[in-house]
Order: sequence, then C-alpha cells, then structure tokens
Amino acid sequence: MSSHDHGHAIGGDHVPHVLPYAAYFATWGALMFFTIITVGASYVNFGPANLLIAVVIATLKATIVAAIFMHLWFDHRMHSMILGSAGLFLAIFIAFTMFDTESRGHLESITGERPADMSNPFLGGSARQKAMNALYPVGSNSVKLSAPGIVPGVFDVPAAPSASAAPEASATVSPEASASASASASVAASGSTSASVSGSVSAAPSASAPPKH
Amino acid sequence: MSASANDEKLSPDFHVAHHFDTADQQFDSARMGIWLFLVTEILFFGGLFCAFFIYRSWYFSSFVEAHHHLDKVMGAVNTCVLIFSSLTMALAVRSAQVNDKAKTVGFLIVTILCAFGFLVVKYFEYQHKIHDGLLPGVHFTAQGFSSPHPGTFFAVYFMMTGIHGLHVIIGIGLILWILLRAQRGDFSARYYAPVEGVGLYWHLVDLVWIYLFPLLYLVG
Amino acid sequence: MAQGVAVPGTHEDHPSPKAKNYINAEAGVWSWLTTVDHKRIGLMYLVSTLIAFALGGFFAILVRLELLTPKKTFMSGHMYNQAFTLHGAIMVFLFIIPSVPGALGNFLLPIMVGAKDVAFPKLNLMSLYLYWIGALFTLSSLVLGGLETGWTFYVPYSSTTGGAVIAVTFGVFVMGFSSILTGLNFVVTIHKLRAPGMGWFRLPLFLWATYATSLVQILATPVLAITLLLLLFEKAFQIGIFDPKLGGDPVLFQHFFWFYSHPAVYIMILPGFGIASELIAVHAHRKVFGYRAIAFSSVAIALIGFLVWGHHMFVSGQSELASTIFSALTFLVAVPTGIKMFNWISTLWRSSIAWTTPMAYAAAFLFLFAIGGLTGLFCGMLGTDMHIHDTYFVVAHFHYVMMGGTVVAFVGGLHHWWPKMTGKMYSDKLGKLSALLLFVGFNATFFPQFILGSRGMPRRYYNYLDQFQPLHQFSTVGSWIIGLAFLVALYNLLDSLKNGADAPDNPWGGLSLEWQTATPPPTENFPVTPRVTHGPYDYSDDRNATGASDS
Amino acid sequence: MMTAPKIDIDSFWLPKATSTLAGQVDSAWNIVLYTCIVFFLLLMVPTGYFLMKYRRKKEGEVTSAIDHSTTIEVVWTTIPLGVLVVLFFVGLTPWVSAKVAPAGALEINVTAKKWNWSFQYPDGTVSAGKLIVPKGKPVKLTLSSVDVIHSFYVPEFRIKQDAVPGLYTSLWFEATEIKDLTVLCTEYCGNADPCPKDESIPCGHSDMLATVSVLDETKFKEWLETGGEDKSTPPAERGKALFASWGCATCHSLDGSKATGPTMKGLFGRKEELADGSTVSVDENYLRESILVPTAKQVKGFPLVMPTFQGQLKPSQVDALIAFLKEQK
Repeated sequence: MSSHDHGHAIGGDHVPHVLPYAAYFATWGALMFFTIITVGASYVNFGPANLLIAVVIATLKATIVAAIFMHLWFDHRMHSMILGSAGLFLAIFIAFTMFDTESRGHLESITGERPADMSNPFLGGSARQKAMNALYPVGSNSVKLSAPGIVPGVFDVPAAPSASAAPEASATVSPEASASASASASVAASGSTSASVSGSVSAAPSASAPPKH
Repeated sequence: MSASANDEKLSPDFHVAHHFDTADQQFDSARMGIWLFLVTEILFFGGLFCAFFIYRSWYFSSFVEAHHHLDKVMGAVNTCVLIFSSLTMALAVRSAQVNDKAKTVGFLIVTILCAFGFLVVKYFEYQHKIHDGLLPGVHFTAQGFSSPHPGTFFAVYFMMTGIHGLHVIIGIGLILWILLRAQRGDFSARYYAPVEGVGLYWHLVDLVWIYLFPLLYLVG
Repeated sequence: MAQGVAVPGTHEDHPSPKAKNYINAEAGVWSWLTTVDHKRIGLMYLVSTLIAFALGGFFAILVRLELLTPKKTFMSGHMYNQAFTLHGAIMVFLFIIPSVPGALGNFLLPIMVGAKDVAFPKLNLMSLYLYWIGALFTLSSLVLGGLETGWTFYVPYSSTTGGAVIAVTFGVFVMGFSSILTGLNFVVTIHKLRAPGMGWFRLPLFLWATYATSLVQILATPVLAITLLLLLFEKAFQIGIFDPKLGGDPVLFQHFFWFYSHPAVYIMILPGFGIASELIAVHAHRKVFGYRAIAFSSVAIALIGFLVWGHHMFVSGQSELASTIFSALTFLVAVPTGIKMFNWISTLWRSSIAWTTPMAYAAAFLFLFAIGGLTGLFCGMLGTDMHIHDTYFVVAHFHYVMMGGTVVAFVGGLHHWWPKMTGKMYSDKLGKLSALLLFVGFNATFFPQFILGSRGMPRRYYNYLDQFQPLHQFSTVGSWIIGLAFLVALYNLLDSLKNGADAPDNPWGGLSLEWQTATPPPTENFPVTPRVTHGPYDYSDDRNATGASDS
Repeated sequence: MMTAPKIDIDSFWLPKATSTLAGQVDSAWNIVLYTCIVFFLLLMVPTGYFLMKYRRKKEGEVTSAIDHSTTIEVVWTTIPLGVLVVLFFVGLTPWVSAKVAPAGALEINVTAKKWNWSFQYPDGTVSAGKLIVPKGKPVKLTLSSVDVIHSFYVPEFRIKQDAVPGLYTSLWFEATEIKDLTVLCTEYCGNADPCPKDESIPCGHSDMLATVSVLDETKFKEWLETGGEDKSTPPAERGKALFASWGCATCHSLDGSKATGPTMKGLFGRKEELADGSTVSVDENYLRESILVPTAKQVKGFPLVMPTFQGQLKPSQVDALIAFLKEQK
C-alpha cells in the first residue's frame, strides 16, 4: 500500500492513488485565490468582457477541482473523456440554440418596448405601426383611400414613402431600421444567409431595397 | 503488492458482488457509472445555463439591474463554504484510502456542517428575496425597476439555485449515509468506492456553484 | 454447434428445459418484484411495455375511427385531442423508448457480452420501478381530466390549458430517469463486463446499437428532464421562462424539447437497427457484410443526431440561418443510415436465407424503413418541408420509421428471442401470417397519409375538408388490419406458452453467446464464464476470411 | 366549421400551384421525389432478388465469407453524400425565395387567436377570416398570435409559417390565379369544450380556417377603398357577420346559456353587476367601451379574458356590432 506513487498515471486501481495533504491544501488555496480574483474583477467594469472573464475564471476553478479533488488527472483517461463529452454536448446545445436566438428577430428589438401587448401584438408597439397610425388614423372613416400609392410600395410609385418610412423618421436609425426589418423579425438573418449562399439578396432587406422579383 | 496485505485491510462486510469477477472490475464499474451520472447532472444544469445566457443576452439591462439585488457577500461566503467542504470531502476520501477511519468520519462531519451552513445562508438570501417581492414571473412584485422583465432573471436565479440547493440537500443525505457506513467500518483502502462516488457527486455540486456564483451574483 | 465460441459445459449434456432456469429459480410475486436478475427485469419490462403498446394502439384505433368521417364520427373534438395525445405520449414514452432497451436489451445484453448480470443490478430494478411510477403518473391523466397538449407539450398551449399537464410532465420526468439509469447501466456493462475474448469487434451488432442508444439516453435525457421541470414550474407557478406574456420565449421550449426528442428518435430507432442486423445475419446464416461500417454508423447516427434537432422547427420562427445549418446537418444523418441499408442488403447476397417468422419481419423492416428513411429527405429539405411540415406527410414519415422500423423490428426480435426467453416454440405459420398482415395493414394505413399530407391535410385535425375523406377511410380500414395482425401475433406467442413445443437451446443456429447457453437461461446465464474465441457472425467455414473481424 | 374552399389537386401528390413560389417548391419536390424513387429501387430490387435467390435450399449451406469491401463502402458513402449535398441546395433555393420578401410588397399584419385569423391592412382596414389580396402583386404577411402558437398554411401557395405569441414571423407570396383558397392552421391549438351549438362557429384547431380571396388589382383596390365593407347591408346584419367572424360567439352565447363571457341575449338595457360591486346599465357607451377596453368594467362572475378590439374594429364596425347586439332581445 504505497502512497508514494503519485505523479504518474495510475495503473492498478486497487492501489488507491493517495495524494499528499499538501496537494489538497494547495488546491484549496488556488481555489480561494481565484475566488478572490473573480470577486475583485466584478468591481471593475470590463464591459462585454465581464461575462467572459467570469466564465474563464470559473472554468479554471472547475478544472482544478476536477483534476485534483476529483482525481481526474491521475485517473483513467476514459473518465476525462466522459467529462469532456458532457462539456462538448453542452456546448453544442447552448451554441446551436443561441445561434437561433441571437440571429432571430425578437419582439423587443422590434417594438422597442416591453412588455409587449400580447392581446394585440400589432397595436401601438411597433414603430412601423405608429408611423402607419400617424398616416392613417385607425378606424378613421374620413380617410378616403383613393390616392394611388395608398398601399405604399405595392402599386407603383417607388418614391412614395413606404409604410414604414414614416415622415418623421426616415433619418433616425434605431426604431426605424428595426421596424422595417420589422416585422419580419427574422428576415434580416435570412438576408445574410442567402447572401452568403446565393449572393443574390441584399444583406439587410429594408423597405427601400430594390425589389427582387 | 501482496495479496495478503490487501486482504488484511478488507473490511469484514466487503465482498465482491456476485456478477463481478474481481474487486477491480467492481470498483472500475462503479466509478465509471458515477462519472456517467455526473454527465447527466451537467447536462441537466446545462439547460438552465442555456436559458441564462439567452435571456441575459436579450434582457441585458434587466439582468444587470436585477443582479444588484443579489447579495454578493452572502454569495461569496457560500462560495468559500462550498469550496472548503469540497476540500474536506476530498480529504475524507483520502482518509478512506489510507484506512484512517477516524479522520474519514471527522472530515465527513465537517463536510456536512458546511453543507448545512450553505443552506442557512441560502435560506436568509431567499427570505430577503421573498420579502422584497423579487420572485419569478407573475409573482414578481418589487417596484422601481427601470428595465422590463426583471422577473426573468429571478426565474433563472430561483430555478438554478433551487435545483442546486436540492442537490446540496441530497448530498447531505448521501454523505450522512457514507458517514454511518464509515463509522461502522465498511470502508478500507481496498473498498472505498462509495466514499469516492459520493465525493465525486459532492465536487460536482461545488463545481456547479463555481459557475453559478460569478454568473448570477457577479456579472448578472 | 457452437462454432467458434467455446462455452464450457453449457450445451453438451444440457438437461431437460424443466431444469432450473431464471424463470423457475424462485417462485412467487415477491421474488419477481425484488429480483435483480436482468432477465426477469427484462421480462417485466416486456410485459409492461406491451401493455402500454396495447393501450397506445387502442387510442390509435379510436383516432382512426373518429377520422372515418369529417366532423363528428363518435367522439367530441375535446376527446379526440386527448386520444391522439395519449396515443403519442404512451407510444413514445411508455412504449418505444423503454421497449427495446428495457425488454430485449435487459434480457440480452449481459448474456451477449458473457456476463452474469448488468453492472448495477439494483439500479436496474430501480429503473423498472421508476418506469412504473412514471407510467402511473402519466396514465393518471386518464382520470385527472385528460391531457390534450399533444405529446410535444408545446408552450404556451401546455402551460395554459387545463387537464393533467403537471401529472403527466412529472410522470415523463420520472421515466426520463429510468431511461438514463438503463443507459448508464448498459454503457458500464459493455465497457467493463465483457467476457474474456469478447473484444469490441466481437460484440453482436445489437449491442453496438444498444451502446449508441445508451449514449444518447445519457446525453440527451437530462435536458428533457430540465425542460419538463421548467414546464412544470411554468404551469404551476408561472415563472415566465417560456411564457411570452412574461418575456419568455415559446420557441426556446422547442429547442429544449427537441434537443432531447430528436436524439430520442434515435433512442427509438437505433435498437431497431440492432435487431435487424441480428435477424438478417442469423436467419441468413451469413457473416455480416461491413460489420464495422454498421457498428460505427450506429455511433455516428447517435452523435450526428445531436446536431439536427432544429429541423423540427423550420417554420417555428427559428432564425433562417439556424434553419439552414440544421437542414445541412440533417442530410448528414442520411449517410450512416444509408450505409446500414446497403450493408444489410449486401449481407443477403450469397447467403442462406431461412424464411422464418423473424426473417419475414426483417424483410418487412427493410422495405418499410427504406420508405421511412427516404421520405425523411422531403422533411429535411427546407423548401419542401415548408409545404409538408405538420401535415400527414410527416405523420406517415415518422410512422414508417417508428412503426415500420422500430416496432416491426421489435416484434421480429421478439419472435427471434422468444424461444430463448420462454423456452417455447410458437407456430411459424401463424407468425409469418402476422408479419404479412402487419405489412399489408401498415402500408394500407400509412401510405395514403403521405398522399393526404402532400395534398395539404394538416395533422392533429379532428375535422377535415370533405375531399380528404376517401383516403382517410382507406387509412382507417388499414388500421384494423394492423390491429388484427397484432392480435394474431399475440395469440401465437401466448398460445406457445401453453401448447408450444419445448425450444432447443439454439433453434436458429445463431453464433452469438445467447444461443450458447441453456434455454431458458439459468439465473447467472452461464455455468462458467464463457471464453470467446470468434466473432458473432462467423458462419462461413472459410476460417481465413474471419481474421478480418478479430482484432 | 367555416365553409372552406376545396383544395385544388391537380397531380397525384400536390395541390395546384397558384403562387410564384409554388412552382419553385414543386421543382424541388419533383427532384427529391425522383431521387427517392431511384434510391428506393436501387435498394429494394436487389433486396427482393436476394431474398428469392438465396433462400435456404438445404441445411448447412456454405455462405459467402466476404465480409467487407473498403472500396464499395467508400462508394456508397460518397455517392449518397454527393446526392445529399445537391438535395440540400435544391431545398435551399425555394426556401430562400420564400423567406425574403421583395421590397415594396403589400404588408398585411396577421393576428392569430383561438380559432380565427384576422388580417390588418396598412390603411387600418381589418378583415376577419378573409384575406383579400391582389393577383400578381407580392404580399408580405407579418404574423403574430395573441394566445398560443398557430401556423398559417396555404397548400396551394406552398407556404407555411408559425404565428408565435411574443414574436413576429413573416412570409410572403404572390398569387397567380384569381380564385378562393383555404388557409389552414397547422400548429395544434386545442379545442373548445364544449363546442358552441352553432356549427358555423370555429370550435378548435381543425376549424381554424380562413379564406384567401385573390382578386384582380382593380377589384382589390375597390375592396380596400370601401374598407372591406359593403355599406348597403343594414348595420345589424353586418354586425351579425362580424360577431361570427371575430369569434365573439366562442365566449358569448346568443341564447342565454352561460359561457366564458356573459350571454348577449337580452343584453341591451340590462343591469350588470360588476366585479367591483357597482352596477351598470348596458347602453351604447357601455358596449363600445367593453368592446374596445374590456378591462374597464368587468362583469361579476366572469374571468377577464376578453382581448381588446381597439384598433382592429373600425368605428363603423363597432356601430354595426352594437346595432346587432341591440336586437338580441
């Protein structure tokens, strides 16, 4: 029963691989050190890197715990592979899901205000809708829809202001841009997709983009 | 490695289960089983981490605002408590490996105490949140938030820490079980797989918290 | 007899079948409920999953009957929704997922690797109990106001509708643990408990498939668990993770759900692949063509299966970029699946095919799965999926895969191993009749659904446009033939228990280890741990050629 | 169930193609269909042949020992892979065109709710249950839902898109024929229990139909100018139609029976007790307010589940509804 065999990958498992106390306390010290670092770092604002720093330090700590406390360093490589596979599949899960959620238009980015009025999603919230309401007061019987181009963009009149390019806002970017990608939430993404695939579609389809068809 | 030296250290109750050929095989199987189980635990928590990252990205200002309502100090204290308990758990396994029954029992007791300490701190944290109306979804009643959907942060917070807390409670039960068996003298240098298995589980609970603490308390 | 596989003392002077075996080793209900013998647990799984199958099938017949006419035939729309929900939930969670691993896997895996039991026998029993508990919660919906969410539990419908959502979600959550523990047990058993000489490339292909299945169970099921837990909390406490009113995202639920449920499709079909490999090799008495290709393709399918879940969400509001990537990856799964088909067919080449009942089922499997697999291309293609998504085309596609694939393979496998499990031979004639009826009835039921779907008939419809009625009626009549086929098979198998001849140890001349032990096997499978000297399919007398599979 | 136009089937598999996109989808469909048939024959002809040819004639036949061929494995890995890559792009093409609407398309907002569709035009015109579009012009639909997930599907256009609460999704089409087509909901959305007695009221997922009416450009302009309403019919009759098409009848009965909301029988002039204890006499103002701001005065004993119709109904439509409700003695 030897306790002097640490430091090389273990062979016979019925010989417990016993680490010296120092190794455990050193590990603990390292963990405490990184805890202090991560707490300290939280008082400094690194902007978008905040999350990255926190995750990196946490991963360092987790690696130390796994390697020493959980004995992975001295264990069958199989067990490291098993743990690694958990990380891999978790990464696949989070990465693919976020691939969607990050490239998908979300109501908030469109309406600019939350909570959205779920009972009437098209009322009030969207900048496009506001612009539309300004042009054509809702339900106003006085509006006579006789002028050409009253359904902007459909019937000729390319220069006519489109529904989304409201009078007040053709210059402002944020609400309008999102409003014109608008409503099609996800089209922005498809723009880039298709651009990369077929090269035929503009990257950011908007009301002013030339008609494709 | 003489067989007789090993046999002396075998605890009286220990026998290789009927379907295994050797103690090695049994020990290896148990550990592989535990590691596979830890994989499922990681993926189980993984769903919540996924939700955290997504909603943080969507409701960034809300997450930043909401995380200031968590008590950094309490979180840090709990982190230290849990890391310390991880140390004592590792030492308990070490003691079992070297046939030191008294120390095994002692370290396990410290580990359990730390676990209870963790839960006590958590209790006070929860109490504050509930008192302040910082609850998930429809139950969120706190006033004065400038960003929409702070309830989402607390949904993630309560689900994550709640499930983690549940794991701590289960861990206490498991350690208690190991403690009683250690007291009874079930373990030896040749047979300590249950101690190591529970130890691995406990380290995983610590490992999850190592991520939860900075994500929820520090960067929000 | 035991060509190439030396199992000392099992077959030479094998006593009569009345000798002590796992069935008569102990008597009494209690001895079954507390057993840790994998074979008894497998048998209990078999009975339980078959009961679930009967129940799911009953709801299927109800659903088809209601669709005999548009509008109301005999039940209300509300009841119809419950019927198809229960049909789906029972078939998926109570039958297909646990059936092959739980019943055949449990029974065969330790024998096939030459072990006495699985690595964790008590855990194995716990899996069975968890399955029972979960099943009880799920079925409690029948009395707790029903469940009408569809088996997919999409939010916000499931989190706002009434009924027994919480009970069922909890039940499926518990059954998830059962599935995880079974998978974990199998992986460890295959890694650690193989008999001497049983190298990885001497594992029967059924075990490769089961191994791949178990990996998926371990890696994917926990995500289902957390999904259902979140849904449960959403429903009970409105925590707002998925509820759009509170800032949650319903589409995120679909990601969570399909991250499990797409790989779960492989939990369902991979064991079917494994069975098919066994049936074809044993009943054609031929060395499997492309053993390694089939083995690795199982693992490849399991792993690639994790990258494609978004193809269930092409029209869900998922971003176009994500859909495009998921579609591209989806096509990759078709490659290893194709490899399997090609190799199975090549295994038939220059073989010696005995037209037994299991072979009849295997032939049906090849035909039906070919259709099921190929029609998947329509669903994986972005442009065509837009048209057929959530229509009967998809319904037909997954029934061809799940039922034409897995269920047909399962029933074939049941006939294949029935003599080993029970010690009785059934009537081969009736068995083949049931296979024929199933084949005819299945195609009559589901082929019209391809046409219905491509013509625009959406799924989960209680009421439908009159013009679809003829095809629906055709399909309903087909479902009766399927029902008849299963009744014939059931009668045949049950009758064999009473009137069947005693089965020899190795009725089909198989070479894998389960055929080398007594029928039915003794409690610890082999009197002496077997020593494996050749691969499981070394049928050829040409020993020079067998070297390829040793290594 | 609403009366829905028949789906025009003009081939064995597919409905008639009546949008510019449908042609593209059908080309992709045909390519994958023929590929599948070829592969199916490639698999099944040898299978059938082997199954017959290699039947066991006597016990103990020697079978082939050939157990692998790397060449052939590579062949049947790479050739299908190549075919699949091609199929991916075949499927991608129509999808990209389906997802990117031409600029300047007529934008219509589609609101889905259990179990009806409403369509809002840029000028504020709202049409319930009937989508009127011009032929030969691109129409872009932006979808959302107020309750659960629904899905907008027109088989003859080959388009489908989920309407998700809390999210805007979109799709577009350009109709190529003047005719009426059926819109189906393809995302399961439940059933009412029990169903209203009147069978014309949609009661569940499979009744959640709408009609797309493709008109020529002139007729479409005419329709839009009149706000989609025929002013010649009496208000009460228009109100009756609105009452049905907006799904009011799902919650409000006309025969006095209790449902999710108060019955409309004998409503006008009735004294209603409100949740806050006060009472109100039902007059025009109360009705208008209740339609536009249902939360303002909640009738005691009924859940507050009615959605607002503010911005969806025009004043003249509200008037028509009130006229209809006044007649429910």
